[in-house]
Amino acid sequence: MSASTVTFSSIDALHKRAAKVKAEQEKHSMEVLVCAGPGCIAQGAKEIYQVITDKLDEHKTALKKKKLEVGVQLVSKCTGCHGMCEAGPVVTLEPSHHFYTHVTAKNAGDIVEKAILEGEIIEKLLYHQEARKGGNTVKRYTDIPFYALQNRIALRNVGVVDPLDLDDYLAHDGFKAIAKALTSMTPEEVADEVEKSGLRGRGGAGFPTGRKWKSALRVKKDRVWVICNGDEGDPGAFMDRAIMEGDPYSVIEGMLLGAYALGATEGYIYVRHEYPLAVKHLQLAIEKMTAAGLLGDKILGTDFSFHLKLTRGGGAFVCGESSALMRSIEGKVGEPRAKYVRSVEKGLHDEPTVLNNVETWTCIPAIIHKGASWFSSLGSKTSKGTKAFSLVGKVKHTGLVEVPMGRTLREIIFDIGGGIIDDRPFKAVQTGGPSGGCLPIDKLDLPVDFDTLAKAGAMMGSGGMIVMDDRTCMVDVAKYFINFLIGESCGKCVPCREGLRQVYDLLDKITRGDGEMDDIDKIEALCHTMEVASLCALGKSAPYPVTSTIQYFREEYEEHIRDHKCRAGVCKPLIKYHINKDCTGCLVCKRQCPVEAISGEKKKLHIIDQDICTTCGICMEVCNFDAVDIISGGVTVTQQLEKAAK
Amino acid sequence: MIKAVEKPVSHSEKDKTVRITIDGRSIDAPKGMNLLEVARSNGIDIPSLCYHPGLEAFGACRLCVVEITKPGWENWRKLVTSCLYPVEEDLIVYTRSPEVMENRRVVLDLQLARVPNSDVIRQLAAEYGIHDTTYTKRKDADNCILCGICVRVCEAVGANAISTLSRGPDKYVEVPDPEACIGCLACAESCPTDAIGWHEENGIRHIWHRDFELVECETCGKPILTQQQIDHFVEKSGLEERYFAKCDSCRKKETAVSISRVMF
Amino acid sequence: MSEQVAEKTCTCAEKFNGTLQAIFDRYPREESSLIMVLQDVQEELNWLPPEAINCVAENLNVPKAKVQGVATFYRAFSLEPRGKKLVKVCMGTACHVRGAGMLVDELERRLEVNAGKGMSPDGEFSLETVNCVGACAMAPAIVVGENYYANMGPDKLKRLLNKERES
Amino acid sequence: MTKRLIVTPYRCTDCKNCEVACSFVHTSDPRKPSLTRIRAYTLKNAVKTVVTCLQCDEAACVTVCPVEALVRNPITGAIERNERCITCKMCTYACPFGNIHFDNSNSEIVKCDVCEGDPACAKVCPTRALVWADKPQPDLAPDEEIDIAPMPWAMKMPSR
Repeated sequence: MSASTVTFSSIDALHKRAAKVKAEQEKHSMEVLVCAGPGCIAQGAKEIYQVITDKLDEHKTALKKKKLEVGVQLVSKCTGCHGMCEAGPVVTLEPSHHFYTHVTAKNAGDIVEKAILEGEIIEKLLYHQEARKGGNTVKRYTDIPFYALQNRIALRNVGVVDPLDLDDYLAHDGFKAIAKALTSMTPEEVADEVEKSGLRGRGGAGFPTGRKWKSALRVKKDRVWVICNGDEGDPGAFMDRAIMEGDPYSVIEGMLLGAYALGATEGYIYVRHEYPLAVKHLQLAIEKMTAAGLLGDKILGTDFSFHLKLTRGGGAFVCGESSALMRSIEGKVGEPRAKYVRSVEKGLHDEPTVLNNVETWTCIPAIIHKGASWFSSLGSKTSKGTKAFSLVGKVKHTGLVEVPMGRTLREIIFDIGGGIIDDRPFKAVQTGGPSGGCLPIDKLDLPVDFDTLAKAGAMMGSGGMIVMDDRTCMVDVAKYFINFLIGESCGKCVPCREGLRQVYDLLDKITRGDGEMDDIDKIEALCHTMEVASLCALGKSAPYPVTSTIQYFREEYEEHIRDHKCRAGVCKPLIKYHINKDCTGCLVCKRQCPVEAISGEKKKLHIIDQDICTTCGICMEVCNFDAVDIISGGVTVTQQLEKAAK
Repeated sequence: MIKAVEKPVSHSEKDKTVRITIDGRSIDAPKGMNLLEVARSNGIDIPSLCYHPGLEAFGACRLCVVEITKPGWENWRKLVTSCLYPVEEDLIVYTRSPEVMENRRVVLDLQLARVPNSDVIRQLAAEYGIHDTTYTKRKDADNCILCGICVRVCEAVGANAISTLSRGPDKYVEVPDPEACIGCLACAESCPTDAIGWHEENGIRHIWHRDFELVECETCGKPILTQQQIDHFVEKSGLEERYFAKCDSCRKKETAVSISRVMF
Repeated sequence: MSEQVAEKTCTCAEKFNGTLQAIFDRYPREESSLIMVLQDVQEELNWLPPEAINCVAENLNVPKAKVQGVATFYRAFSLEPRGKKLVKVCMGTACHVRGAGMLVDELERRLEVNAGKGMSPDGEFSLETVNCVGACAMAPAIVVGENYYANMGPDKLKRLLNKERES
Repeated sequence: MTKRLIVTPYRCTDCKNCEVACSFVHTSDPRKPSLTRIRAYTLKNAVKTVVTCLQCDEAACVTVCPVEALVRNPITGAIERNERCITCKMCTYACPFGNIHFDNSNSEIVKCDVCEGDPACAKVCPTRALVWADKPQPDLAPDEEIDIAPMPWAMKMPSR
């Protein structure tokens, strides 16, 4: 579909265009959606798109004969959200919801010639329920539990609309909310509606969005800024990335509504530079909207003006913290400020500023369009609506999951996510990124919303959900997060800068087997000071991964210290690799060993020289016969885990 | 032009004082003034290492953290940074509660691990009962506690030569562009832990990897300041260069001479 | 005063054949453009040489010390030359639990370079660890240039590097 | 402000009592006359006089201070250095009369603050060459028109 070059001089003109585009699209009896996520692109999605377009052209007459009007779109559907990146490139047929995986340039033609023209189902390209084991095939993606159990609001357009095509967005009810606000709502009414919806900020702390807006309205000001926080830095979270890449117009429409409600004329979108595609799509969206009269002066012929700029982040996790983000937009080092004077009073350039994250902004158009009561009918008592999570780690179906608040962890991980890879035992789920905590198995029935997670010592955060199995060492996980935070701490305040360094030292000591029992107390005391006395949210929440693992997995810490044992076989100084009797003498490990620590001859048991071995684990990785064991604390970890798993 | 008068305060603003309680004492303070200043001007000591009254509050050292609550919320207590916290009506403040003292101890312990050789920090830590750090001492430790005072002072002077580089535990203070330094020593003199080394010898001042030749007083020949300082001050103040030709003692004597000339 | 400085002709831009001038023209010459400008300069030159940093400082009228502070604070900037291709190993949590650490060790060994420092002896590669490229579903992931490699293992690295060397 | 330090040079005997008193009050170490805010001189022509800060109306020191550390005390009329000072020493160079000094040993700016409205120098002056008085008193000066003396600083004697 060609890009819109029309400039809408009035709201009527916008409605007319939307109706026209919709009518045109409805003529299509079929849509072919080719995934354009980085995974699929890397595996040749663009080529496939070309093949399908060419094939459709080639069979023009045949299609006409069958009265088939086919549209093709390259959509950012996958971006991890289907969790099918490994099954990519992915092609979806609409409206039949037929879903083909592992498409190649060679068999892409089949989709046109067989699936479209003949109406056949291409069996060999179907999705396998148990992806890695063969198992049942599924024809429609809507039948995959991963999708069937979801309720998508923030992700409503991701993978559905063409992120580069303004017309396509229009055809999917795009800009209806802003048109409604501009024609029939006062700014206060927009803010009221958002407040009534019960929407809470999706960025982490869950502050009620409507209340934030209302307090900004009460501040006397000459100018107010509206900012979208797209600096999604939590490792393991990519909801915002998917939205910015797949549905940039919704984000901007949300900001338009916010600007209208707050009387803002200028705004920023701050995007991580690690997301080049998101930057590109948002930039294009801004350009197209400006050309169409949806951004800039006198939007849609009304007196409402709003100018939007995009800034790329410089690669600092701490800039996800709002005050640091604002410093970064000002071109400064991203050091946070204390928030005793709220940013709605003194934010960007010391002027009143309303900042919300990508997911929050995306929800706004839906709320205005469908009404606050529709939104608040979903979710739990204190947390309304839905929340997108990125379900990753050792779970079968990884990807983006959006469910109403209040669903349990079990539903998300086992019903939607399909459980743990290889059906291993579940050990913990880490929510809320580096600021969150690890929850053990007995918290699985916890309903997920802002308050229950916080009570359990974890955190909603931006919505990362990392599933861990029995082969994950919790001390190592704590160490990983502290290490991450050391790299990301801005270094301004003492508890965070010095405290993290010391906590890491202590954790490292424990994972080396040199720990002492009172190190755990030392860590806890340090964590307490960091939590209460750090300057910003990063420092205050930095100890959660440690405190939660100590709270729920204390015995694992003690094992490391007392028995010099890592029960998951992860902590390198505490483990040894050993080749057992199952060795067939195939020489694969010997060849792969980077330090030549393995000796042995063909068809003879190989031996690892422990003095040379660097415990890199490659031998275990490459062994096809499960003949490499990990030994820790005098116990064969691998066997013990298998036993426990059974 | 004249700054030396009290900042104009309108009557309505003047009335905006708030009554707060610090450690059980009832205190009237101008609304919006920071808690640290209110406490200190009332003789209540709150330790701090990064606060400087002439500079924008920074909030990095975390020593000035105090506990606050409000009447009727007694179960709710929160640690806040007193150098940044604007006072408000009815605030109840504890500057030496167990939580505050514990926090100060841990923070000083951490500082001591960072700068084990600093006398200032050793002394301060000793006041809180810490004579040796419980944590791992930093290797090759200098005395810098990253309080940021030097950076802010240099900014106030207008030279903007000092900056913190890198981030997290690797953060350090540096003059990345020695050319910008005017050698005024304000940073070194404001440093609470004397971490910025400098020395003067034979009319040469050495600071931040750079030698500055000192301009001598045209009357007595005493080295007074650097040419870079003169250039900077001339540009900033609009004063003529001749202002800087003599040392203050010689100028004072000159004043005496002119007085005598006028009078006799 | 600020206008005066802005009008000053840039003496350092010549070294870069006017490429930096084009970048400065894209943004308002003020402090808030700093990070964007540095990013564009780095894109142009592959790293931030000291002369370029001075040039940016002069043209945006920001003290050099501040530009240095910003350039060293943000991870996106490299103050030393980098190899032709940048190998980014995702260290996101999902990748970590699926063994990204092993990949870094192995890459450091194979490329003879430390992560985040310098480049391989042949000047082909620089190695960097990044915090989540948002490809968690493909964990552990490696990005070389613009190519994403999913489900990596230490044993697959040799082939990957050979492929990247050739292309 | 009503009072000011009034210097009547011809009465000065260069006895240095004022210097001692000043350093005693401010440093409790009278052995450091170089750091006194006030100095007595015997000039080449045997004229004796004291020089101390004039608390100028439009004071150069105040103008150049980057952090508003020099502020006039509304009660005493003196320009006082407060704790905002960052020791950049701009004021010491800016004062045309050489009346602000830097104390190296304590790293601080030294300046006359009229002892919070009770200047010790005036109290100890045996010849009334220094007086802390309401206004120029006719019997003190041969030419009582001190205000019209052809010296810029004299004309800018504090008036508030």
